[in-house]
Amino acid sequence: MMVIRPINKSDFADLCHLAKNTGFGVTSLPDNPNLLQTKIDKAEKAFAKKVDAPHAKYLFVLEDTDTSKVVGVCGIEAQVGLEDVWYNYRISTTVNASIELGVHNQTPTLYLTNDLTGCTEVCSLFLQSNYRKNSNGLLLSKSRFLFLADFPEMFSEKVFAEMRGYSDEQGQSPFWESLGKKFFTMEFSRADYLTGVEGKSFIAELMPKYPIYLPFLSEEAQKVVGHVHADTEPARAMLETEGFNFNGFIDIFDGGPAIEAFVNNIRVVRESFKRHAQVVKNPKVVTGGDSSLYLVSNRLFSDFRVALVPGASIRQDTIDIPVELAEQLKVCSGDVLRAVSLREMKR
Amino acid sequence: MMVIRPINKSDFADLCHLAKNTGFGVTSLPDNPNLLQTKIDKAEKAFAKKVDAPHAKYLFVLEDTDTSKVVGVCGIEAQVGLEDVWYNYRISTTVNASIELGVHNQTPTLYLTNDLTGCTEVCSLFLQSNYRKNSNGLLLSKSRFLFLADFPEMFSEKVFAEMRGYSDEQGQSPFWESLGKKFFTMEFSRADYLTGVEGKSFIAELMPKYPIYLPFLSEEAQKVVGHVHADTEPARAMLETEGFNFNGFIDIFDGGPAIEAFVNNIRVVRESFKRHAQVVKNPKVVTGGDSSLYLVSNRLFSDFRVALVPGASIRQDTIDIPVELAEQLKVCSGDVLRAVSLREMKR
Amino acid sequence: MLTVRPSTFSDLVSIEKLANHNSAKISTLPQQRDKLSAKIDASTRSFAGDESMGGIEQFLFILENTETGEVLGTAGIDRSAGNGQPFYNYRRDELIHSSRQLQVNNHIPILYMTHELTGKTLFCSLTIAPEYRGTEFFGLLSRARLLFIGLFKERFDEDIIIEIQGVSDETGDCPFWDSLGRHFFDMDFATADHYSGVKSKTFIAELMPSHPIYVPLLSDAAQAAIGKPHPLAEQNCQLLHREGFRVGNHIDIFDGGPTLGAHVNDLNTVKSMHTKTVKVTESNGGGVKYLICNGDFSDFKCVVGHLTDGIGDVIRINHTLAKVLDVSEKERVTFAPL
Amino acid sequence: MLTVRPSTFSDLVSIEKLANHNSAKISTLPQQRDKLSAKIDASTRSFAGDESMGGIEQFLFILENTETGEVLGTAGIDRSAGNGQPFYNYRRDELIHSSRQLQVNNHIPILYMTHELTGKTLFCSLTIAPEYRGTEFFGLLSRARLLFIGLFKERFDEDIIIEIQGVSDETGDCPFWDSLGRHFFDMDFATADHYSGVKSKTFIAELMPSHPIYVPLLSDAAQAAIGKPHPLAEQNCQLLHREGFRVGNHIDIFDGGPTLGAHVNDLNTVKSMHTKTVKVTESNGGGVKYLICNGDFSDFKCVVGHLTDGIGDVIRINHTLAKVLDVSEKERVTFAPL
Repeated sequence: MMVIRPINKSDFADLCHLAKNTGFGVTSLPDNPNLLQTKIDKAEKAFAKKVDAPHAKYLFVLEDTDTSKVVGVCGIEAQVGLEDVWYNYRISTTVNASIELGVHNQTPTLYLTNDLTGCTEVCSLFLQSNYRKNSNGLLLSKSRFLFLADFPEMFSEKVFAEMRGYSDEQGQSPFWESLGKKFFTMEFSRADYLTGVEGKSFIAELMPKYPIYLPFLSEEAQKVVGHVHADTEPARAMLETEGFNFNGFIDIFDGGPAIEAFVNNIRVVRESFKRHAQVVKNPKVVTGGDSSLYLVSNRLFSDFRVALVPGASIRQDTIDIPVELAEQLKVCSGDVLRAVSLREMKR
Repeated sequence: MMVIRPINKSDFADLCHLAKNTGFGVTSLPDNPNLLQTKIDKAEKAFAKKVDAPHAKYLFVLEDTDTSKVVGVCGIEAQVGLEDVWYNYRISTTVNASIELGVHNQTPTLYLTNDLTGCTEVCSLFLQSNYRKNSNGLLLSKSRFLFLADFPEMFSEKVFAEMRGYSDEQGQSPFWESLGKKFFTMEFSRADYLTGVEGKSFIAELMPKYPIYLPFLSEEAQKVVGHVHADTEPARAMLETEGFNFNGFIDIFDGGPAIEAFVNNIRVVRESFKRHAQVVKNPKVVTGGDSSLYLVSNRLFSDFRVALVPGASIRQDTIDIPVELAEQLKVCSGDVLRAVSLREMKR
Repeated sequence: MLTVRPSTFSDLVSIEKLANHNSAKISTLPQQRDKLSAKIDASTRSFAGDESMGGIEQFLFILENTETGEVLGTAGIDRSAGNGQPFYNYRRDELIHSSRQLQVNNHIPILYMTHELTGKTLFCSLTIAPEYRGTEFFGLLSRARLLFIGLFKERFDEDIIIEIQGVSDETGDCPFWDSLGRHFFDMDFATADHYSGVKSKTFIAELMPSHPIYVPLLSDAAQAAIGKPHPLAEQNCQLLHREGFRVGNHIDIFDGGPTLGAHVNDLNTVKSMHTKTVKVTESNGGGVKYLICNGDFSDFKCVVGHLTDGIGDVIRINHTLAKVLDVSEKERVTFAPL
Repeated sequence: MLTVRPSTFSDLVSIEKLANHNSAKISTLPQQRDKLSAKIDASTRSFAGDESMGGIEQFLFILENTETGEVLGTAGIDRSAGNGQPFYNYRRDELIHSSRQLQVNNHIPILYMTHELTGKTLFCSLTIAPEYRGTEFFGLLSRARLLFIGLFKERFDEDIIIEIQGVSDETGDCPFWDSLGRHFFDMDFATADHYSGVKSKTFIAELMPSHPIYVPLLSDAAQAAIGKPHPLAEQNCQLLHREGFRVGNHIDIFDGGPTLGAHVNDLNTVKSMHTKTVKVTESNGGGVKYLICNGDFSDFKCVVGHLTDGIGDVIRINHTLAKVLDVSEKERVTFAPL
């Protein structure tokens, strides 16, 4: 059985194992045991409400309860940029026009901004490759939106996700080659690693502060602004169906998009409903495929759990929860659950 | 009977009369007969499709058919900033932080941008004061959204409205006094007038181009950024109920907000529906107040008409249109109308 | 004899011919008749001391063969760079992007738009017939202006600047322009340069990017062209450098060419010029070559001639020289070593 | 006798006392013992010619009463402004916002962050006991550095700069800071200034606004303070101006005070200094007052003494002077008019 729950100390070894396999695309999950330990500690404090809500950095894991192994991880930062500084470029339009000369030019221009400061970030998503099936990915990613729906007062009203930007087969980012490299005089992978492990003051020190006119970048770099890495296309598509939009913010290193949504516009949040649990011994036999799956959360903050149930379990006033699942979800009959269909309903 | 229709040559005298009474808050309707004549000419060309769709500047009038007088006017610019340059400040956040010194400061920063270039503007709204009753204002303003709904291919997918910024009883704009005046060395009213009658190249020449840190402005100026003039509060509230949002763009002169919406998110557009006209001699007697009124458009481009009908006229498959109204709307039984409730429905 | 004197309207056709000669591309002399005519008009009024010029005098000198009446070159002085409008330059500066933590210390050159040279006295419009390039008359034409300024310092700014044409190839392609201005003007260098000569400068405010430019983002060729003179301008650069002009931090916003500058009192010609009383003699006199001019503002004349300078206040010049300079016995001439 | 010599660790307590005296507020001398100690260490290594200083030598001189052993003042030279980190200034520039159409022509002063003075030789850390302010020993202390640089030019940059404390009132409030830096640092001037002395400059990159500053948006008091020295620094300014230092376009990013600059060869002390061979005599000798120093790098000494300079290579000094300067017969001393 696959269950989402808060990370805890005992997950350290599993997390290290996962981090080894992320590659350098996932800055927030660096392959560095000390940092991972710190992340676990911070998450435990967050779930225990031992930090101020805006500073909380939550990490959830996906556990295969049959093997007791953690096979996936995902995170939420309550509000970014409160301790360090959160940077994005924002693509803006500069128009230069002269009626006298008959010239009217639009020049995309990148402004270094901290505009996402204080927003909630969903981040650190990683799923072990042999578990990338059976809706595990959707369960892992979307479970976070149930957490946002259950505890909106702990988060900003705007949430965003940074998507890994385009890089070629050799791992070269044309955006970095054309911009960041000229100011950082180091390889992308190193700069990317440093943002994960060092503070961000070096960005203030090294990054160009004046606006950048996009035509000064190479054509390859101009092309990939706001584009995601091929591997990230499905994640972007998924978030967009949930209501996320690209609004001009890109990563300062690789030009990848930050896509954003107001929490109450996210489909999972908007369509989710509360219903009482009905613990059952013999659940109705499931027919139909994945498309009728529902996410169900137990609405507990520190003991948060999410799992999938078949659509047939959703009754008029209750949700059927098999005994074994009830134990994993830590719920009894009569507890109020939050549920939502895993995928957008066809209309 | 109150009917919305395209402006035409014969409205010149009425328009001049209206323009005399707008005051200096409505830049786009200057009290200048030559300019008004030009605006009428342009609008006639637009409705006749004699200009490229993006360059069209539509003007609609509200006519009291009982007196044959034009008592209100409103406009749509298909795409702004294609000939001249469209300027806004965008409020951005600059974070300056030093962990070493324990400092973490957010500084609102104004960037001069042309980001609304290419968007559709609703503008030039003015209603004669003795007609500010009986939902005439809502009819005048919202009729434009039916035009957008009927002819989306003629407009941008994003539409915005610039709202007059705050000024005090003496007509002084604290934002202007603290910023624009220092660079233009003229009074607000003159600069405001000039943008209406001269080209905008003088803005490129005189306006500061580097970002402005908001704390450099006077406290009064900082306070009014994004605030509207008291007289404009109702208009803002109306647009917000229609789905418009403030997204950080303000007027470079008075700091008033530009509020924006995607066309397909505007309530009038989203909730409007098409139904056949049924011309009737004796319409059902109306009960209930204004709240049950519906906007009805005839869906004709060059002969566009909008009027109000009582909710009781909306039938399952048809809309009852009294004979007199049918004549004004230029519709016969069987023609397809677009209708939407004038106000948001309570849920 | 080759003489430098104020231009007149009767020179218009000759100047036009010069201006349209191929080699004039490196000059700031306008090529259109109406613009040239306006320039001569402004010059005529400036030499006449017309008060309505109000501090934006524009002087245009020509080099004439007094025997044939042929016009062989032009040289101009704008009292006030920009002629009442902003005078645009990029100013080269450098920011150090440094991180102790990462041991990175990058010097990032940056170009800032500036108007700080506006109002300084500008040397401009230098053109010479190709066969006289490389002769002493090139020096005569260029340096006559320094004698003029040295004589009438109170009428000019104490800082003199001169823009040197930047790098471009035979086809007129300009690497600095192609990497910078072109993105915003959407036209080639020649067209923009043309507009710059004939239009008011409003279009620069409208079209030039207003934010600082990071040099490392420009093309390699553009970076290499920053502050570099066009090969055809090198001789002039050499002369100016010898004269005391120095390369500063300002470059042309279109082609990246350097702007040279000097304090008027630091210029060799100004430092070494002397004014003495004329004694007209028959003999050719021998001596060495000097730049010699009369002290007349409106009828300024300057030539290359032989002199023997001594300790006294009197200097001998022969009849021919006196005639060309339009000076008589007991009048004064000013001279500086060639 | 009052002598200028390199600082040593044994001066630490005395210097600390000076640094913490009220009037030292206008100096860039650090007030914390560990920072002072580090500064003396750097100075000791610099005077010793320690190669590991690698071009960022920092020299600290003290003014000592050799009879009482009392330390009366300090004066420093940083070989390289910024000491290996970026050296921050605002550079004053001006843009002309001009519209012919509207007949508007506004000169808008702007401040650009710049590091272009980084690496120039910086005079710093000047402090003197209050009772010696206004005496010839103030000149001795300040100008001894010029003799030192004049003697060892190859070890310094050819441009010398010096930052003059800007305007602040008795309570330490600084109008330029209050209108600019304060918004971003969220602390008063004294605190920021303190951090500037004791922390690495990373925090400036982190906290100072990076976009150009439009001067008309600053408070009137701040605008008035731009480039203006603190009243207590005026005497020093006067001396520096006499010496040949000139106000440039650079100001301090915190208090708006001016930065003076000069080419080393343009400084009066450097231009007027002579080096001659010593003849030690008994007599006091008469003559006029000179700054006199030995030619020793590591054991540099400089005093005010009487001399009679003549045409020959030999200069007479008396025993006392010779002893204080640590020179013997036939060795050489350098001197310049006081």
